[in-house]
Amino acid sequence: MAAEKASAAYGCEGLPGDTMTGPVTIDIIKERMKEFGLTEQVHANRVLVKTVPGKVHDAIGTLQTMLGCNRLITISTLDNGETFELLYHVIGPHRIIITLEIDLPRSQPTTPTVSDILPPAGIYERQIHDLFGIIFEGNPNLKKIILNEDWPEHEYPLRKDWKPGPDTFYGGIKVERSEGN
Amino acid sequence: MTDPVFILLYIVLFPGFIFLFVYALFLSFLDRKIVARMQNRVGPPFYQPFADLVKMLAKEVIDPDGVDRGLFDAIPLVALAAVMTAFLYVPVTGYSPLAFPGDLVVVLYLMIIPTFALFLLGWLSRNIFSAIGGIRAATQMFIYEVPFFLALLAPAIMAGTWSISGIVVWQQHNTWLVFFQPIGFVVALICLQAKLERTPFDIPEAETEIVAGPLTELTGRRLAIIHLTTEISLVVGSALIAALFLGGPMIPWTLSPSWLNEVVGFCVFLVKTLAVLLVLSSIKVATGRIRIDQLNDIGWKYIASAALVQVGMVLVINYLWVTL
Amino acid sequence: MPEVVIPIGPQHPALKEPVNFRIIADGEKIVRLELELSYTHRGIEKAAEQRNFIRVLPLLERVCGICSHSHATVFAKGIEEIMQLEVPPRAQYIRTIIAELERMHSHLLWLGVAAHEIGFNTLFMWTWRDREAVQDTLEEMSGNRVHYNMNEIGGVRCDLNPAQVNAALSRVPVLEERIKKYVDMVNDEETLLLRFRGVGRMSKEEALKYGAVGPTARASGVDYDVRRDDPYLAYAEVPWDVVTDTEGDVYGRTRVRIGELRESVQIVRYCLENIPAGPIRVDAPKNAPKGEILSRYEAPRGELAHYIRTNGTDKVERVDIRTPTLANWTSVAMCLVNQNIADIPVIVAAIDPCLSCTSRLTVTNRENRPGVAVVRAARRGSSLPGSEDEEKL
Amino acid sequence: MTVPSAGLSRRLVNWARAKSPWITIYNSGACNACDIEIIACLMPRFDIERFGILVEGSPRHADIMIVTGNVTLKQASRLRRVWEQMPEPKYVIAVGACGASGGVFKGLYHVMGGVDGVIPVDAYVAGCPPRPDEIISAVVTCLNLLKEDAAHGGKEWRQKKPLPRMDAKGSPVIP
Repeated sequence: MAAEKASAAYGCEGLPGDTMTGPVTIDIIKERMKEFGLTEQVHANRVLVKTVPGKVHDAIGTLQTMLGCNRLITISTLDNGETFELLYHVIGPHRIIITLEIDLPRSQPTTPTVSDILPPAGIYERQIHDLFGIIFEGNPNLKKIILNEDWPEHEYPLRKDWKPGPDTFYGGIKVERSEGN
Repeated sequence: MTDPVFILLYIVLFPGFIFLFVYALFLSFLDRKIVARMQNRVGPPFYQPFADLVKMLAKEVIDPDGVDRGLFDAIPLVALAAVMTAFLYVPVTGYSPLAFPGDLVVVLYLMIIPTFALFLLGWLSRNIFSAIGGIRAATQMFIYEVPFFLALLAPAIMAGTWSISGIVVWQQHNTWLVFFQPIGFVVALICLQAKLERTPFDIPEAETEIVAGPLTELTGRRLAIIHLTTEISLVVGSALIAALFLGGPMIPWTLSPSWLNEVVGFCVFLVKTLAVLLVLSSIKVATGRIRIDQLNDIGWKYIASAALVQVGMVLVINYLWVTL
Repeated sequence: MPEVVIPIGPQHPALKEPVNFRIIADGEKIVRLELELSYTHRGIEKAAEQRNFIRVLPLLERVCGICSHSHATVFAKGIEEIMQLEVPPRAQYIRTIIAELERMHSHLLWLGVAAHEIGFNTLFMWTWRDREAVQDTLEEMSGNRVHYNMNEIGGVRCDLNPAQVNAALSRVPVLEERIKKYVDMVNDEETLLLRFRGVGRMSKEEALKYGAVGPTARASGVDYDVRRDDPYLAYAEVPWDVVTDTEGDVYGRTRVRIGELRESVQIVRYCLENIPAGPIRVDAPKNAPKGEILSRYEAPRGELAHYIRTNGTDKVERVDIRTPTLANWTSVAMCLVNQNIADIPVIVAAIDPCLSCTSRLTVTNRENRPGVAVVRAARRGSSLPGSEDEEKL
Repeated sequence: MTVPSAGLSRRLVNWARAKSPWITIYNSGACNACDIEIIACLMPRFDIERFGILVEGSPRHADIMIVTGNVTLKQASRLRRVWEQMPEPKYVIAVGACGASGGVFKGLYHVMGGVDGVIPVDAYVAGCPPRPDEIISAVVTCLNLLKEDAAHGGKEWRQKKPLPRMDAKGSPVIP
């Protein structure tokens, strides 16, 4: 592993030989990420790692330092009935997508934030909180952003069991004449 | 020449308000048409500025609450009056009968009032965009006023008189002043473009940054009068530069019937102001808007120093002229 | 001058789409910025779960008007991969042609709007006039100027007859010559350089750290393009190369986009000349097998990612759309600090925000020292004053 | 409404209003396809300045407001406020299928549907997105409406009478 480049957390240079057969290959990734959970190759250039919410933060830390991943593509979220599924897709110059998958119980959907080491994650976490109600501890600015100001609290539209209530008022216009400024 | 009826007719009818009003609308149409044709668009019909003016006059007037209505109405009118009186001293046919030694300085000061009007309007309408627009109008004025004065005072120094008609008469005996003072001519054109807030310098009402600058809250007749003031100051500015640098309405040879002189002089005046307008419009098409701090650097570093160099050269030429 | 809060609200001439900036400025310098988007959030993902594969494509195309083909193609490509469908090569070539034509009309549109932001209306008029040639080609091929509706699960809806191919080929040289004119116009037009050079500069490390994508990142030297790294459609066979730049400021982004314009013209010319014969569609089964895919696509503004999960029915269980503009918002908020108010429209236009794509929102409080501020502010953002009182516009 | 009553000046004002309609564009949650089609109208190919139409930044200067897109919940109050800021002889054109009824986004949880739910609309343009020349013809129909309104003194004559109530059998109840 000495050959593994231990580059700085951010801004690692393009790896020599950017094709997939560069020094960082799928089995190196699999072997490195074994400690975080079950890893399997789901696609030609995608590795799926099932982990536990607690380990996500240092899993991403390892990815950034050891495996030279410097970009978070997105955080996808799924509602499969009794659990929420969060997938962190991370990629680097080695062009292999590493997906960290965690399951959160529906009753208590909280997970530590990763926005301190991956700044763009702050955006995705706020969006997921708004639409799914998953709470990210440590996210500095976790307040309502997507839906409009007078959208009722604790109404999370993208959950499977959410139906727009007929009587609740979701904002928009009450037809009273608001004074022109 | 000084009987009151003729003076009255001079002020009201011909080279006075009616002609100025029509010529301002025509020049505004020509400006928009030139710009459109250069961007190979078709451009508005000839009556467009008149239609805009009448439509704006008939629009509802909205006063933002907490704004002094009287002042909001008065400022555009004061600006319009100032610019219209400035035109009376600019010679249109031959020399203007109202000329007196020193009317060049009067015209220059009357031309500043519209910029003050913009600043006050921006400050009065309690909208953040117009406040910023007003401040920008004021800062821009300090940048281009000094070079503008210097560039326009150099011809007076050379001609030895402070009246515009006197300079025009002097130019009739000698050649046009533009050959003596090319730098002054260029500086005057640039500063006029800045005074009229046209594209390279339309920082106060930068349409994409601060909505419409000081004019954001104006509606109805106030907006109409401010637009009319801008168009008229375009006419007055280009007529001033035509008179001071391009020889004004004078023609070198004198024709037999005396009234023919006036008519040909008037046509020469039209041609020269249109030439100046063509230059201003092509500047407007060819450039984008620069920032207020960039204008500050360019204004003081290049334009002001160019004007100083020009005045220096004029003094040297005067000294040589007198001694030879 | 005391700190002034300037709301550049949803209705503003500079912004072609509704975004709300609350700029805290000191004189003309920006100190802090609060950005609020998602005025165009419509809840498309919820609706996509109730529509079968035939009806979901028109909905996904209307996520954004300028990159409509991108959303449809990335979704169709993902579903085809889950179904293991073998899309005929002719369909792939037609999709590539439409994709590159869309990139051309999007970049030309951007070049015009960026020039309009600094008041240079002549370039605005000229670029949009030449964009009409691209629009005519698209209209001939697909019947509509903006939403082309070319995609279908398993191939393309309508074929290209030789007349359309020749008409398109005849317009390519005209476009090439016009693009050359824009290159030297951007390089030596004085006021354009004054307003673009050195504005909103972003180094390569910052671009990587803030997750910038597309031309914004490539202008800072990040060599990252999904068409080459994860080739899809017909990009593997077409000879083209990624355009990068080291400037990192608005001027660099302009040069990258014009370079990409030139590349797109070459790709379209190559695809049109040797488009393979054969069928344009293979009929897809009604239901997709259970599976999930992260389908990625290089939209005109950057990398677009759809995470699709199917559950064996004819409807998709979940489609998670991450649009390129959403990834660029952090970097634009960072670039804006310490700039002039007059530069806001230029910097925001530099990432070519497509707000209808970004039905997400981000409030990024930045202290006036951009570098460290991001991390520190991220930790104690909520305690900053002014972010609580979401007073109405 | 400061429309003078005398014959000649009223005709002059109507002529001026028809000859110089200034528009302002408001995107109330659209997919911005309609927006780029409206801006395409400004361009050399469709050039609307030959009709005297100018695009104005501030709603205070505009006569016709062109609203694109369905009204999302967040945009509704802002759309209403911008509409109220416009000086009096004002008209609204709702562009595209979204403007008319919410289009493909009708029924989504964050969407309020067509523009007429929030502000009174005078002209609709069909199409998704409508072609630039269709948008120009919409502005021209708006000008014809303006002329007829001037003739009838204001917009009241055009307000549609409410539909008669239907009784159980479905025949209208005549009050």
